Amino acid sequence: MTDLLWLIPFMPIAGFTVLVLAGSRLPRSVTGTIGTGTVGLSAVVSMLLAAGFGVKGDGYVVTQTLWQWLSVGDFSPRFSLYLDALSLVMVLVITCVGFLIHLYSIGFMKNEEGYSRFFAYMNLFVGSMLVLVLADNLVSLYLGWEGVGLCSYLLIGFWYRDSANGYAARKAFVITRVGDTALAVGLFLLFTNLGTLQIQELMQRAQAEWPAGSKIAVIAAALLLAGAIGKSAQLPLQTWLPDAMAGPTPVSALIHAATMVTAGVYLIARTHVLFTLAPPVQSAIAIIGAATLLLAGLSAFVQRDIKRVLAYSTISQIGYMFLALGVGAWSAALFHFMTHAFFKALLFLGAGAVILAMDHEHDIFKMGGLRSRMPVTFWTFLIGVASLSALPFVTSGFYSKDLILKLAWSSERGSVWLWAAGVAGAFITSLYAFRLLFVVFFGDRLTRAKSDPGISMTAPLVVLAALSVAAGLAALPEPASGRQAIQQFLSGVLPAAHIRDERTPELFLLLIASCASIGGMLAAWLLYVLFPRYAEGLVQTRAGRSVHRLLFTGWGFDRIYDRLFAGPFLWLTRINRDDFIDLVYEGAAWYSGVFHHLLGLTQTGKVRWYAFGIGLGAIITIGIAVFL
Amino acid sequence: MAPVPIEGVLVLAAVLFTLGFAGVLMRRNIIFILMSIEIMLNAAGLAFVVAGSKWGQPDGQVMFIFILVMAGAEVSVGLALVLRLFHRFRSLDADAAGRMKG
Amino acid sequence: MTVEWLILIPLIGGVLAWIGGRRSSLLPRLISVASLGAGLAMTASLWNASPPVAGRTAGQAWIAEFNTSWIPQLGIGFHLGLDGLSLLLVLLTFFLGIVGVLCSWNEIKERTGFFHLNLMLVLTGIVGVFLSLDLFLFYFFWELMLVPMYFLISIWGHEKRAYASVKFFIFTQLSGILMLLGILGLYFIHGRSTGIYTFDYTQLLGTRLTPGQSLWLMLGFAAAFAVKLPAVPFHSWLPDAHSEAPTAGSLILAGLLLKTGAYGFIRFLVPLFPDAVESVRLIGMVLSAAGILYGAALAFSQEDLKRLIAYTSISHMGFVMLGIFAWNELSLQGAVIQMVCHGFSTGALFVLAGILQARLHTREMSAMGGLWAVTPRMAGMGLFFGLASLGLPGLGNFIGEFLVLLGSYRVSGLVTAAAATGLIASALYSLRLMQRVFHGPKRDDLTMADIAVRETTILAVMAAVIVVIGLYPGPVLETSKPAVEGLIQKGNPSLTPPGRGPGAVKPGGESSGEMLR
Amino acid sequence: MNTPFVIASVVAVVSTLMVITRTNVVHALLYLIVSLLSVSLVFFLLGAPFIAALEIIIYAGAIMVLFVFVVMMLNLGPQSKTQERMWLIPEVWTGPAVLAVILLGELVYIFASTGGITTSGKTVPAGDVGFALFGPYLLGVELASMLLLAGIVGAYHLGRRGNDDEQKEER
Repeated sequence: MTDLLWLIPFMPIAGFTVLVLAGSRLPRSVTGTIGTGTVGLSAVVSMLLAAGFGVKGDGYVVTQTLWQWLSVGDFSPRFSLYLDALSLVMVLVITCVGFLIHLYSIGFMKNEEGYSRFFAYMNLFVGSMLVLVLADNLVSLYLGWEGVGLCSYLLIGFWYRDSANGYAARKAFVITRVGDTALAVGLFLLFTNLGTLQIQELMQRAQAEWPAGSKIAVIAAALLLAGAIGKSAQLPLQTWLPDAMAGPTPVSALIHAATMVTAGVYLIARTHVLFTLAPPVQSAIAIIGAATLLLAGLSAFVQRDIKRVLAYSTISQIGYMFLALGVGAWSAALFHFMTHAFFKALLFLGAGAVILAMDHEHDIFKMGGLRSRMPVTFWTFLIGVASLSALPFVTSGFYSKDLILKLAWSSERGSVWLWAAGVAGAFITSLYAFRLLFVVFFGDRLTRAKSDPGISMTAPLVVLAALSVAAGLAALPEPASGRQAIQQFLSGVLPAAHIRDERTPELFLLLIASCASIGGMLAAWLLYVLFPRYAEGLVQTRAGRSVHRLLFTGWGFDRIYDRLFAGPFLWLTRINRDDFIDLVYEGAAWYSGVFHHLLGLTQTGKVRWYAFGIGLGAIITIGIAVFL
Repeated sequence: MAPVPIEGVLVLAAVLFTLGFAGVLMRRNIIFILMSIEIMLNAAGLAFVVAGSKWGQPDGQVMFIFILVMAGAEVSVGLALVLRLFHRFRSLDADAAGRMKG
Repeated sequence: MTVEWLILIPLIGGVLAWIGGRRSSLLPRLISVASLGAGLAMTASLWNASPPVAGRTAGQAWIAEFNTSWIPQLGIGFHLGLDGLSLLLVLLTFFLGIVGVLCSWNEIKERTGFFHLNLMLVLTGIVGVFLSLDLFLFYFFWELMLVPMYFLISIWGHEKRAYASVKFFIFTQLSGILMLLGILGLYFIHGRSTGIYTFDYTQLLGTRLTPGQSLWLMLGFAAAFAVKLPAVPFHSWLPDAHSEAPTAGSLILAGLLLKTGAYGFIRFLVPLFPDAVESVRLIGMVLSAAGILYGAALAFSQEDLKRLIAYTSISHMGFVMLGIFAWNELSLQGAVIQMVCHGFSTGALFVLAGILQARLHTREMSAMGGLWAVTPRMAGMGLFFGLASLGLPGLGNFIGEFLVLLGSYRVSGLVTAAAATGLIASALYSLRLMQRVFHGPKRDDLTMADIAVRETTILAVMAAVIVVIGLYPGPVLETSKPAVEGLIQKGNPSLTPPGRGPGAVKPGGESSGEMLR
Repeated sequence: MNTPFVIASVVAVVSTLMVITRTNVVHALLYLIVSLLSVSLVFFLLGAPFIAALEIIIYAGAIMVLFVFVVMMLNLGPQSKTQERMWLIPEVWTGPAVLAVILLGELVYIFASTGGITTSGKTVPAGDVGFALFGPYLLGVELASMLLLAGIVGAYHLGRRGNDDEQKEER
């Protein structure tokens, strides 16, 4: 049964090829079933394989070698799939959430043209993401890595008619490509120094040959981190994610919330040995995580476009995962990835339903009181928001975020400041989450809105809502080790976080975290339901307006990058369009022309002029002969 | 009579040669140019003869004879061309036939 | 027996096509396709007839060899040799030749006979360059390539064809002469030191040269090859020649002529002058990295579609040159793969550009845009080949670039990092190409037929090849493996016989401690 | 110093100078003849009587007469005097004059440095010249004859009136 592993990535890619070759000729219903079916099948197969793992997770691994990709000298990577506990979690989330989103997009894209093209790209995306997650060497990981980057480009620019979407797609691809190049250079460095790119072998050799904190390890880890930052839209390469909302909503749900943006988290988790060998880089991860979660959270608080709020929220939540990775709580990061995938996908799909109902209206302040018009969407959106803001005990978000905060405090590499940043982030998260909820679903109904969308769209919402609550069960403490089920499951692959000293005030941390999330909810209630005028007033003040503009533009990173990189590059290339080196050769040609003209003038046709020339020549030669 | 000093004759030849050369450059009338060329040829011949007389060998004079022959042929053809030129351009201006230029 | 037929077939085909041209404009096309097909079939038969790698000892390096004397007094022999590397390139030549003939099926209307004669002569020259093992014969074919290509551009080209063809001719001719000086210098030095005056490659390999001689002769050869493989300072003939040439012309220019320069570097330059190359290795790598970035930056800002594709091939060939100067097995195999895949991807892009120009009568991208709705199949193909040229993993170009960078990292980390930023730049220009030509607002004033069956099959075959090389490059690597190993043996200064010039410099592997090492 | 030589050379120089500066062609021709005669005297003084005679017969006699014929045929005479004067304005001849003076300076500088050698004073009879002509220089004589033949044919062909392209010209 384990040799069915190759089916998981193969099915979506097969779906892609079928849809690309025959897509436009198939009726819509068939395209939809093919697109969704393939992902569903991989979901089923991955669940079957998951059964084999059981809960014990004692380093059980399924590998399958497909074929020898390359063999040149000592570099001979194989196409082989490597499924262990970590990849299983990723595969399960990707395929299940992917399946639900495909189901949703059958309804969402019903009356859009380019239907088969959409499903083809979505299948290609799921396929490349699965290749990325199941890769057993860094080169095929890189193949999946670029594949998902490509699909995000294709899907963001799906409505290619509007060139703004094209610009957003190119911006996303180029910025992630910056990270990918750093990752590629990291790969070269690793191969040249350690002789292999097989992940497991690489880790053992790194551990054996590189002392902790050696310069080469730090550089390698830094390059891998740069790759992860590019793909997971962390500081400083996060400007592309808010613009990536130009794509259809299911795309944002699948790619820019659940799966692709967490590829960076997976990469760091997969190569955690390298990061433990480079402590400065690991603390850098934590700091980046903390900074990103604060900045993105604040920016999310002032956005007007429903999808941009969620985009900034994604950046902020991934900041939490990076924080967890930074403090060495590997499995906590994975746990938060799982819960985040569920509730963020739910929020995006809910937003998609709302947008569809308001016929493509994105501005939340033009919506209101949808509570009564769209009950199912409202309730599922409420669960999503609750889970996002980690309402205590009832939502899965709480368990994963609390675990991260606890470990941020108690872990060896953690510190009080990181914990404080986390808690502040939690407060802001619930603030903007509930603001979104109240503005969109409460208040007086401003405009007309259609009712709940069809079953194919509401079903995934309900399932995701259930999942974002049920996922909390994974946090049930294991009777034997007292550690949480998810941690136990992943213990085979990811080492447990080293706790600094035993006496962490468990209860105190729990209390503070829940106060933060409930406090955020209440504040949002106050600002946006009881005294909406007050919030407006606050923004009008001069200081308020400048802060608002700073936050709204995502801390002005776009403007900085335009002036620093995009502007000069465009200006330079436009000026140099005709290639100044060409001018050198044009100049040579021009000078020979001038020289030819001057020579031409000396031939005047007058006999006496020529005699004069002869005489002059005679004089000069005699002069030289006689005097020199 | 005293033997003739070589450089005296050579200087004479040089003077005659330069005068002929100046004549070629100065005058625009083709006849004058041809005449100046004759002067230059004669000066060259003089130099040959004086060289020959220094060693008492006839070679200098043989060379002079060749120069004479060449001068004769050259003048005959030259003047025939001058006639044609005159018919063609109606004037003896050397610069009139300046078509081949640039 | 068969190797010299690889050269005779296109030659005879060309002449027949020319004669056929008088009778009907269709006949030359058929003759050309037939002869090129025959050539392709013969090379393919040589390929699977070639003994498996294990069976072949290092000595008997050539898959097929043909050697007769041509001008014995001067020591010039008609010596042809086919090994793994040249076999791949000859296959590429015949394939792109057929594609060239097919895609100019209805583009070239007048004087088709003469057109096909020139086309076949260029192909003969190229095949000759890839096969010849006698420096004089190599120079003969090097010049043979030049004149027919000049005619192709200047007669059937577009607006500025005269300017472009003359510029192309001067650039290549001038550098060709410098190479001739190099060849003759080598000839005489070898003759003086060993007494036998010969142009034969295998004998000239071992000539003992002082560092000064070796450097100057190497620069002579390098001039010709650097111009043909457009290394940056000498590249400015390429954009003009490409944008003004007819589709078949620019296809062969980009697909094959650039490869002759790279082939020259691999076969002749490095093995003949290992020490000189060792001393300029870093400069060469820096130059190629500059070439990658400069080519890409220029490609980004072009408005003319064909000029844009031309600059992209400068950037891609920069990778090949980087691989050559790094001179280890990884980078060389990468360079071979990059050459083959660049031939396909850029060739296909030029076919597309030709199709667009035939339909829109312009190459300006401002006149295009929104073509995805109008011609979905062509747009799909354009997307595929655009992605191939930006080095998307899973396609052949990525394998080439990845191996080159992997190999060159051993020599110097910094240069490789700089060259790697070329990946970002390639993304920039490919996506801009996609945006300006295929995406963008709907153009209802543009009604164009989608690409015909003939063009779709050509492009589909090329796409298939790129995907196969991307996912399973095994067979290609196996063929070029023995040839590359043999060349590395010859080209590596430290391994050459002792007593060669000053103390052998450490081989490329352990160069000075780079910060990144 | 050899007085007859000095007189002859002074006469030669002055007459050549007059040849260049005259505006009337015929006067210039006559001065040229005087110059040739004085040079033939110098030849005589140098002990080359045969050459002196040849100079007078061929050079002064034949070539100059040819000139006179052409001048008469083109009846240049007096009326072209104004045109000549117009062509001989100072700014025309200053350049060549300067050039000639420089050339003269260089030549004189060269010849002056030969230092006091004198001619052998021995006259070379015409017989020796004859022997030399038909001895070692036989080839030269043959070539000279061919040259003359070419000269004759050329002159005849070019000088013929009634040449077809001239007809075209006039019609």
